[in-house]
Amino acid sequence: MTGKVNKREILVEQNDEYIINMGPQHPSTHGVLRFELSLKGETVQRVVPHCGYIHRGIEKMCEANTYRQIIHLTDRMDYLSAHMNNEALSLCVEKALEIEIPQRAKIIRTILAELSRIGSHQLWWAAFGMDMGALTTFFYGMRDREMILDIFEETCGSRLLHSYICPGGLMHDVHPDFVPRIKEFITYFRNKLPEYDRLLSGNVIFTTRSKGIGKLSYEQAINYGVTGPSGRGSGFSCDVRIHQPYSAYDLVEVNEQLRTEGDVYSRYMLRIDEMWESMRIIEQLIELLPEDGFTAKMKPVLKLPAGSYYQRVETARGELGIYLISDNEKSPARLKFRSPNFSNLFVMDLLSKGHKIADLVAISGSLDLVIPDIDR
Amino acid sequence: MYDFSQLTQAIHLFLVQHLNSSSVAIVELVLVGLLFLTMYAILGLTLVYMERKVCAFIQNRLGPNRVGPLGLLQTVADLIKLLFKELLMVKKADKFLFNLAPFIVVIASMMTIGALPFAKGFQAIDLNIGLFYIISITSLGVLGILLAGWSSNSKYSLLGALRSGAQIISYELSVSLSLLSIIMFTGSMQLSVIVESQANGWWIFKGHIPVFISFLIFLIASTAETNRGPFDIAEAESELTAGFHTEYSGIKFAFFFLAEYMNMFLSAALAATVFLGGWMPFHVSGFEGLNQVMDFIPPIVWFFGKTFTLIYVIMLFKWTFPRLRVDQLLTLEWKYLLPINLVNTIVIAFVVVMGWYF
Amino acid sequence: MNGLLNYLKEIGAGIKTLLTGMRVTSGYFFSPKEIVTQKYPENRDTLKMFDRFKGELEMPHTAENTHTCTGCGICENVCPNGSIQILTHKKENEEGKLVKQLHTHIYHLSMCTFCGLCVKNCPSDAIVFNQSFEHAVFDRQKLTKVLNKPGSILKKEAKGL
Amino acid sequence: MELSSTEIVIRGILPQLTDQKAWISTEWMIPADSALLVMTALRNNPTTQYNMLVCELGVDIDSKLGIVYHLRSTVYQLDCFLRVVFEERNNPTIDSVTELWAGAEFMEREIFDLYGIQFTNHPNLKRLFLEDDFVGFPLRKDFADSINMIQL
Repeated sequence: MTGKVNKREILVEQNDEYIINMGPQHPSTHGVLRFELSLKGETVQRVVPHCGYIHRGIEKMCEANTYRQIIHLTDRMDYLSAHMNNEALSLCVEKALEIEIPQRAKIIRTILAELSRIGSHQLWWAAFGMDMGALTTFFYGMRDREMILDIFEETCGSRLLHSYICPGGLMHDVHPDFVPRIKEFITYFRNKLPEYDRLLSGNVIFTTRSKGIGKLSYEQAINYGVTGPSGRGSGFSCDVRIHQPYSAYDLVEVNEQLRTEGDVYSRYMLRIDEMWESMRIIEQLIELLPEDGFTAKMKPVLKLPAGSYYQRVETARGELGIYLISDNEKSPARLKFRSPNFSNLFVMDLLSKGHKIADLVAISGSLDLVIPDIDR
Repeated sequence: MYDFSQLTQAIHLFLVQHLNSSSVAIVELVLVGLLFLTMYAILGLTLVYMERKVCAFIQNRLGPNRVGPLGLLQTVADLIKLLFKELLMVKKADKFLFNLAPFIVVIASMMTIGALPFAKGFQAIDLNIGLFYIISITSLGVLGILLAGWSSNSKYSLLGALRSGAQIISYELSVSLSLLSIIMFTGSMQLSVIVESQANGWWIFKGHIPVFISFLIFLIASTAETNRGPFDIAEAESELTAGFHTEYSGIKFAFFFLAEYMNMFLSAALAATVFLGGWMPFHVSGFEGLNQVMDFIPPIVWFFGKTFTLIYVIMLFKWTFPRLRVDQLLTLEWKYLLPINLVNTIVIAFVVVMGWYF
Repeated sequence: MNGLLNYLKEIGAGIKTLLTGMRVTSGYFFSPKEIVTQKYPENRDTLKMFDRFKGELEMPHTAENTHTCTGCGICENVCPNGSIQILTHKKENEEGKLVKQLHTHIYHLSMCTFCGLCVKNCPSDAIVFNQSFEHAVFDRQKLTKVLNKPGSILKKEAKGL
Repeated sequence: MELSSTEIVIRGILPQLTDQKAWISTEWMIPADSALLVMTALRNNPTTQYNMLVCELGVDIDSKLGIVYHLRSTVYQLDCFLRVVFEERNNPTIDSVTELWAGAEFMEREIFDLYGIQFTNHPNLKRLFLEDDFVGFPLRKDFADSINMIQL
């Protein structure tokens, strides 16, 4: 056995500090996450995240399932960007099999991904306002998200866990009402989104509570691997849609949203900007939608050639990486999901040191954590 | 026209004829006590229902609509549920204080309601230091909150209680100072005198800008004093789960809940009484026809109309604004409200001395 | 003096943002038309799920009590959670040969994740998702369902008879 | 064939090196004892500057445990995969890369939790998902649990 064993003491609390357990049943941890806080008065000294309360062993389950069956497991990681998760695995399998899918399928995938990005950000906005104590935002966000869910329900048959994108294209073609409904949604939401700003973004209580709180510098964001809107809020250009366009992102103009302040407010505004940007992308894509072909011809049993494959997509929370090792069997030998939330969570300690408990809630809200994605 | 004192006098005379003097006193006390307790309960239930409906309409919802017509009996059903719930006790809690705390809170809010003039003659006791009494009793309520937080032996509760303590100590100042402006105008702390002084116009109109400023400050500070959003840092649902009443259940929780709503009613009623003329109808000197029409509306309607309008505004605060952080809350008080209030007090003293008001 | 002016300006701007927010909320308060709540049990008649809604698995039967399931077992194989069990039995067809046929199609609703693979992969389109969404039952046993109705037979056989 | 800057740096440290070509750019097989050295060089060399650890994952392929490091250089937009394979299964040990990338701390805790790979110099090597008294490492292929694992 090589290596050396060092004795290390980990200081949990100092004399004048006390410990509070925040979670797993706490309203603002958005699920079953537990923070162990060391507090001095109300000032946070240390945050130790404890996860695993909803660990289902998806990676182990994947090793026993076929590639088509895994799709429904990916839904259940980051349930707010289920389409993107499905797409990530499908793209990985398609690249391994060297299959080119029809243009229509690509564009529909991208539209669905952008729609679920808007939906995810709406839900985030709703819950973030709730964390901040503005209780009405929750219902406004949910109300607007309802339209997106209706679009999903009409086309995919389910509202949250779609399992709609599959290796080779889509499960079935979109509903005839798909395009008109999206157009209707975009006109509706273009009117409603400024209301979000009027209600919360401009509010003086909100701005003073969020500006300068939870600063994440550019270097720290890279060092911790914080991606997605949380990373871009610190000026870290990490949008996979720009750097490695997949699906139909190379057909349209995508502007990466970047803000450099790195505080709660910049992460907040960045997500609002992303909603505008996503609507713009959808509008461009609808014009490009060709008539036929939603799936490529696939073998009934998928066997990937032995080797290792990697595919990354941009979900609503950051970069989802799929690392797949195949040994020419029906199911993967190893399937690792590089989930964005996992990396985003562990900057909590860094960001909330020295802030108040109320800020901790705001910071964890601004990182937009989805716990099942951390635990997998 | 609508004078409650006639009614009370009639009852008093009736009792004097039939009973000896000590029995009369006892019967009258029981009657008044029953009347006010019933009113307290009904007001509490109404306010809970109103809040749920107001927030529902703000949030594009319907709100309670299952129990009774328009969900009117929903709060009654909730009350029955709370009455039957188990009273949980934290193992290492300080049992005596833990049980005492909700009663302090609820009694403090109950004691103030007697001093309010609901209509002409409809007032349990017309103290000559009415305003002073109300201010001092409302600040007793925080004692209950502090005890609840301390005795629960829970860190969340303790944090909530400490926050609440800091908050009430600060905002008490603003409340008193803004009420001081009207005391300076009327020269009396007796609530009936303050109401009578507004017979020819409410103070908010008579005292124009300086009184309007104190009215705004009173509204903000009293919202803060009642621990309501956006100043509900003592409960801070998303931070401290439920703050000082985390460990309470059943009817003891209901007491805290009820006291919060009654305090809200009290601050709205006080603002209505002091700034908006209480039960006085809307009078404009010179327009006799209008004044006659206004007089026709009973004073109790005027009083509750004004109070519930203010309650709506306070509810709108809660359902619109994000919660303030602890330090922001204190900044708001010590850096904004208090200096403005002090300057405003001097301005009002000047206005009073020079007679620059209507 | 400048500081005082800024102080007052700050207050003014702050109050303005607060009033903007209050205008939004009170605007909704006074426009009951915007209410999105649906009264669920009352609107059951008008409430219609989308055609593709994945409610629960169903095997459509014709009026003659026939279905198209051949008992091939693809849906059982393809299901990720093992929520479908197919029991077959040997039966003599009109030519006198012993043919494997569907006996019972067991569907565990409690295990189903509604991924839709069974419906997509069924070669004879024997199973579909229906639009029912009221899955609550008092007894867990009731979530295990038999999809083929008693006495039902394969459509092809029915033609032959 | 022109060598990439990554290759130059790696070959500078390990001249005898096999690389496993796959569909993803290049996956380098690195011996466990020089992994930290290689990664320090990759991170600090001005021509590569791999400043981000995208992912660190354990693998159990062909009954051999291993770790795959996915590095990224945000300066040059380069991606690089390094694979370390352990010969022994009982107590595989490797140096922690927490000093290089702060994000590695929890990824290594996850690997320790699910694969039982030890990391030296790790600041807080504890189980991340499972409780501390859990026996076994679930993502290893030979992990067996007759109660909770259902073979379909």
